[in-house]
Amino acid sequence: MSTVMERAPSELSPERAPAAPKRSPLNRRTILRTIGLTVLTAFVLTMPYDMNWAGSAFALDYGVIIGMVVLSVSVLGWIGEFTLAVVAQMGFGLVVVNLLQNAGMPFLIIIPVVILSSIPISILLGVFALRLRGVYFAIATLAFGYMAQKTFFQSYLGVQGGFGGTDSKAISRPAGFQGSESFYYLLMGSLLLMALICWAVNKSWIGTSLTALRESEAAFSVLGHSPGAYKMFTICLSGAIATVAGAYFGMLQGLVPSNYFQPALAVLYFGFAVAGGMGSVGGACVAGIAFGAIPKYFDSLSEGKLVGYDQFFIGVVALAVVLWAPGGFAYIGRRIWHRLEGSPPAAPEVSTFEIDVRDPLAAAAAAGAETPDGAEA
Amino acid sequence: MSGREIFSPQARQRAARFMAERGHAVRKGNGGNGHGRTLVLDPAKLARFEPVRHRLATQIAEGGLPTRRRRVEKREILNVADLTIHFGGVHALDGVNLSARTAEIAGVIGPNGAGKTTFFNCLSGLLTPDRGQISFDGHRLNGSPATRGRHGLGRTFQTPRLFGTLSVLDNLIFGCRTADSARREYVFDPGLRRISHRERSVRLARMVGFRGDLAAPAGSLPFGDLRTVELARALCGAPSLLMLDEPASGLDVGQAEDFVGLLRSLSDLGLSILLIEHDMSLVMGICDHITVLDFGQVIAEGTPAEIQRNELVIEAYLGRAD
Amino acid sequence: MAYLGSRRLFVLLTAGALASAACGGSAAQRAALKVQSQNQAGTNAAAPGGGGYSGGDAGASAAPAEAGAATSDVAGSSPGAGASSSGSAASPAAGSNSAAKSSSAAAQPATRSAAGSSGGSGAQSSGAGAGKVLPGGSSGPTPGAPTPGGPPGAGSAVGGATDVGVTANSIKVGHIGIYSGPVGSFGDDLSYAGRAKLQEINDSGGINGRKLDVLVRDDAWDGTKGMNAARDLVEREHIFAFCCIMSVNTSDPLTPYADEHKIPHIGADGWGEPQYKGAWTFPVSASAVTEAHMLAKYQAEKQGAKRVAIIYINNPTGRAYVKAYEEVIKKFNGEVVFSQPATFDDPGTTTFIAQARTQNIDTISTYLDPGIFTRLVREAAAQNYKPKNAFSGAAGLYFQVTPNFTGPNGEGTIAATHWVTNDMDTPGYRAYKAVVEKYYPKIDHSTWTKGGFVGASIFGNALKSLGLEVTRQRLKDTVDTLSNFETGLGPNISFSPGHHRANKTIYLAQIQRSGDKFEFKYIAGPLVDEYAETN
Amino acid sequence: MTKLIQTLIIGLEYGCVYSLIAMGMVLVYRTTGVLNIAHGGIGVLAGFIAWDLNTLRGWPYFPAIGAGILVAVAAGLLFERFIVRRLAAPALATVATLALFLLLQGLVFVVPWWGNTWGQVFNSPFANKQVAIPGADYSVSWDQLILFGNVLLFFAGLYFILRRTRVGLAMRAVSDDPTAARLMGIRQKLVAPVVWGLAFGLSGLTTMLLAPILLLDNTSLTAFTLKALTVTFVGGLISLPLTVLGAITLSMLEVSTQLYLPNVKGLSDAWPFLILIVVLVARFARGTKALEDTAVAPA
Repeated sequence: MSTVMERAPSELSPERAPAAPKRSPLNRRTILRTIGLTVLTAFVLTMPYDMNWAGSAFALDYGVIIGMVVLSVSVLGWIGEFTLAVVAQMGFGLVVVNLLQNAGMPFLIIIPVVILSSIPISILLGVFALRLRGVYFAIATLAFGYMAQKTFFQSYLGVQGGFGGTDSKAISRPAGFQGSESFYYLLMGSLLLMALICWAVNKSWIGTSLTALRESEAAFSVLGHSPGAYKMFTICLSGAIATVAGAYFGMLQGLVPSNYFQPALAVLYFGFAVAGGMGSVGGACVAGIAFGAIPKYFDSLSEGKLVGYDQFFIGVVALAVVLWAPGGFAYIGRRIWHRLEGSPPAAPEVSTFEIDVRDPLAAAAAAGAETPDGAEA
Repeated sequence: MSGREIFSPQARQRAARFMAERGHAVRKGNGGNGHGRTLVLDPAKLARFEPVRHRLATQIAEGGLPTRRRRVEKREILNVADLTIHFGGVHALDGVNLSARTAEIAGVIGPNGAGKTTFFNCLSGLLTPDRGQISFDGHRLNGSPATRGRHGLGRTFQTPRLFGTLSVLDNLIFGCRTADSARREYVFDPGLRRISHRERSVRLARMVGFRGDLAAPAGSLPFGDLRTVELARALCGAPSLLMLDEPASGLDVGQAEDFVGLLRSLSDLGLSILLIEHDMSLVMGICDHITVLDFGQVIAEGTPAEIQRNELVIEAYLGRAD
Repeated sequence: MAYLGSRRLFVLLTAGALASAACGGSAAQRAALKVQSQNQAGTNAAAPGGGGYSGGDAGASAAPAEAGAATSDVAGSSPGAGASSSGSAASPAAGSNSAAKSSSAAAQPATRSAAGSSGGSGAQSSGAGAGKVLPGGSSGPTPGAPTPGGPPGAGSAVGGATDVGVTANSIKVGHIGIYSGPVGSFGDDLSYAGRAKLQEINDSGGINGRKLDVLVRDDAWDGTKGMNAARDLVEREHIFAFCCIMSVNTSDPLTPYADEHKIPHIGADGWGEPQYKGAWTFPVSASAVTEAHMLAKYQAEKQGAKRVAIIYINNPTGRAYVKAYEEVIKKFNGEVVFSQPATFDDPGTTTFIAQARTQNIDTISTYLDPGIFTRLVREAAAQNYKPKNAFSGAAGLYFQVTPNFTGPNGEGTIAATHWVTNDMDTPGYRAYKAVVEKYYPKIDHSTWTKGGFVGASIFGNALKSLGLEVTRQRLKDTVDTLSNFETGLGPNISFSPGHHRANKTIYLAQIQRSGDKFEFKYIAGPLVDEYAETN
Repeated sequence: MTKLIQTLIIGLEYGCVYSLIAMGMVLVYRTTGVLNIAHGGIGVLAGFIAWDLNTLRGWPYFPAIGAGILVAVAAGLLFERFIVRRLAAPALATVATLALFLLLQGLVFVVPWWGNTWGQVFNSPFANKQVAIPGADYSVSWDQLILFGNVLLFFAGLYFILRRTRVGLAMRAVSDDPTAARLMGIRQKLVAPVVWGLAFGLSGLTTMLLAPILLLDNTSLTAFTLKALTVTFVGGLISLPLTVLGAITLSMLEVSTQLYLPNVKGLSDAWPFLILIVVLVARFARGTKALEDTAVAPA
């Protein structure tokens, strides 16, 4: 555990390192950032213990995994799509882990294999993404997820024995991470690594290209950039994250009934991603952890009495986000930070959430910008 | 007829008058929908571009345009034969033939709904024609829009499609990346290949007459600037054939004049330009060769003078005007 | 853009940290929460007498120990400080004998986390007192000081923290019930009988002076959730044992987990076969396999069933049910013509019935919950279809809600149960009913309520027989050698090491008209499963 | 032969359920560009209110379901007025419907006297009445006939509204070309409330029709909704007749697989995906690159 504690700050720091020019070493911004970084690091490291009053660290483990799933959904926002197949991809990750563990593979081999194994399915979904957009793509992924759950998980493989059973061997956690607390550090480390990769990708020219692709696919392609390649890359990235999340989910739970992988759950995770801010890395992590862990803590606090409330409250939060902060937690967080820092407000907020190509308002604005015909008469 | 001269004064006046009307309309239309608002920028960011701007100012302030004259060969670069596409029952294009040559400006005109933009979309690969061959630069043109873009088919759109959240500079650099990754030479200025993306972008932006802030998000530009930036972006991609879809609409008088001059000189430097316009007056001034489309069919082609005398064309236009 | 993204994460997490620090630091708040939830648990009870069972009582005495634990978990190595701070925080709020305990804890930590390692020797504290306020630190480490005003019959505890989850005056017991999810509307009853018995044990003086502190969780009939809850109970709440979990989906995966952690689970539902493979799990009800055997035999012999169709919930137990039914019906020259899995979101009952009709089925057997079963019956009624021998099914059907749901269409349905049926009205059943309805008057008495009751009874008896030296190993050993435990509800229960199939008895009940209502009526039993495996 | 007729009847029955749901979603999508994910959730709300009134408060059956449907319509109007209208883009409104869906599905647990409910019996007055199908050894309950009748009625009614009424004309104009419709002065304010009220009401009605046949619960309608959503693809989320066709095709395929090939496990659940692939290939073969791509739409 101590090694993890030493490692975690260094994982954090590249993401936190301020890229803006520093004028004076001790201005308000630097101080705030140092304090924030310290508090955040301390919080991330002690989170299982901070929350012990409310429930076991298990809830947090669960939240971090949901954070990964939501990150996977959110990443797809970069190409302006949303997927309902993440849950199916999770399921495949779980199956792969089960197979590999039965074959006696160690953890360090399992995870890379899981990542590789996600690629064929991502490519299958990617083929749809090349042909379909927005809602249509979502429906395609929905149909895929539905088939995966019903046909693959339930009927053939009977993942963990169908409905909550024990037909096949339970998935075990990697050696050294048996406890919920220690497993948390593995999960949090993985999530931070994923977030870091996503953040770096988004900051690189790939991210710029994806923004351009989202803004105008036609212009993007006539400029000689292949939208397909970028879409495929993003879908593979998203799929790999979801699949690894599924693998961890299997390790966390040991036994997972196949009815867990129902597409309706993907709708829920999409809701989380929206609340976090579609396309945002940090927002997705926070939303995932919060919406994943809070209901679990709530379960233990209410001792099984106030069940089913979580969905209602997530619905309320999502509605509030859509109405007042379409950018999600990411946008709210940015606003708060700017106020704290005292820096000028950011450029006019453009919602990163654009799933639909059919946008009458935008079209009307564009049409209004053109002159009516007949001027040449 | 007016092939090598730069724009007759009469044509220029005509264009300017027309543009004035148009520009007026644009300003009126723009009032409500948020274009043209000013953007507060981070002074630190602006400062970063300061040296570049300075350099540019010295280079572009005097000439404004690259003035070198080179002897360019004229050859056929694009040949379209029997291009046909239909949507449902509507024949948007019906057996269209067209050819374009290097260092010339070819115009495609026609009333609204004549199939001009569809024609461009077929050329750039956004639509797959039902029938027809397109040969470009010596080989058959097929494949995705991206492949065609890398082959040197640049274009702009009727409604400018900039990457709104990216800065103007990033938009342009995007074009430059195409040119480099496809290893393309700049027909109109081979020297551009040797300078950095950023500098190249800035130079081309100034060349097309963009005087605004390069760090501003492209979505915040006024409409006229959208056009010029889009043109610059297309040029950054080092096209050998540049397709412009109603490039002059929405420009004000001065911009239109500069623009017309720019096209003329680009073409003189060897760039092949294909131009869509639905009004004849502008096209007549700058085009070397004009094709007239109506209801997806070519009803006339020839030099501007020939087109002006063509009965079918007059009928198509006057019959429609109200 | 992405840089901003990282910053927003930053801010939100910071805010979260502050909020959680504020909450986590407040031990009193936790204690209050605890008491409150205990009180809620107790509201169902018609608290008898002044000193009788009341949730607030048990909660108050448990609260300081937990508060101390919560603090010392964070602090790590200074349990003394943790305990004393909790004492000061909790005693004014809880108003119980907590101060005495915490002062003793300063010398020898009586917290849950420390208790396991300290092995049970050392500091003792006062016995269970009900709502008695003692001045802080006055009683100190006096062992076994009897407290005035305790409930009648409550002995003073001498033994202290003998094992995980055991303190001088409480034993932490984990219970997982079905309070929500697809069978939630009737699943909550499954818990209540067992919980009533545990409350009754507390009310009649507890276990040799120790009260049972029952921690309740919900699994929504989902093994994943159930295991989450189980891990929370074991790893954070440090319970001593599980008692009477009547949710097969949790009991199944809990079995290997209990073995791994050496935690006794007394009174599992026993519906799923995997539960019989565990050394630490003691099922009291019969297996679905036994039900299938007996149903098949009965239907073949008495009803002449030859062509059977089975619809089942697609879990291992469901599949085992199909297999077991098939094995026995074959012995009587019958066959299972086809079987079809059902899930909650897509039961597929319509096509099942259509197929049953075309295949000329005479008997439909089911392994379903009352919900899907009702759909099945209603679909059949809509298609004007009823097999010759009507429907039959596993103990999952034996609820009074089933005839209420199905109405006249379900008439003739045979359900298996592992205990005497409600209409048999034996003295044992009346005694059971009296205890349960004292706390939960409106309960729907089913197979599982009786199973839970029996499980809780065995648990209580075994614990009592341990004396003060309550350890998991001793509890396991005691139950392992339990012989002929009188349940009063039909079969008697005997365990032996490695042989936990204690109940192989099936009663059959049929939905019959009684007046304008439909009820399950006894038709056969006790039938002892001669086909059952002997493990 | 008997089996075939049975298959057809069952297929038609489920096809009706799918088409009723799918039509509601297509209606909203083609007129507002919003994918109404909340379709199932609204039904849950309306259904439980009607059940509450009927069972717990002793209202007669028809006033109770009428009240349920009215609540659904009102919810639609309120949702349009206070949420959809405030959101700039249909994409955001789609997300709002998602939020509404979560909220409504959770609501069943929040209302204490509905609490922890999976299924409730909610009988119609026509319970236990059947009509025998001649020659099929099969009968159909009145509830199923009513469901079928409602599908026909709704389909015809929608056709009439779209073809013959002013609002319908406006709806069509908006769906064909929202930009043009706006420029031509057709007021979205007129069309949108009608559409949302209609769609939510339809969702409520669907639940009322389904509840007597199945049970009233908060998950199975969602499951149906997700499945129905996959068939909207057949009509490209635009065409109502094609959607109905897709719905009936899907249910027929599912039912016949289950009845004729019961041992091919999982095939019946793979149909939505297989149909999707067929539709895609068909569209691709016709040369349309993307189902909807305004970027390349002809000028």
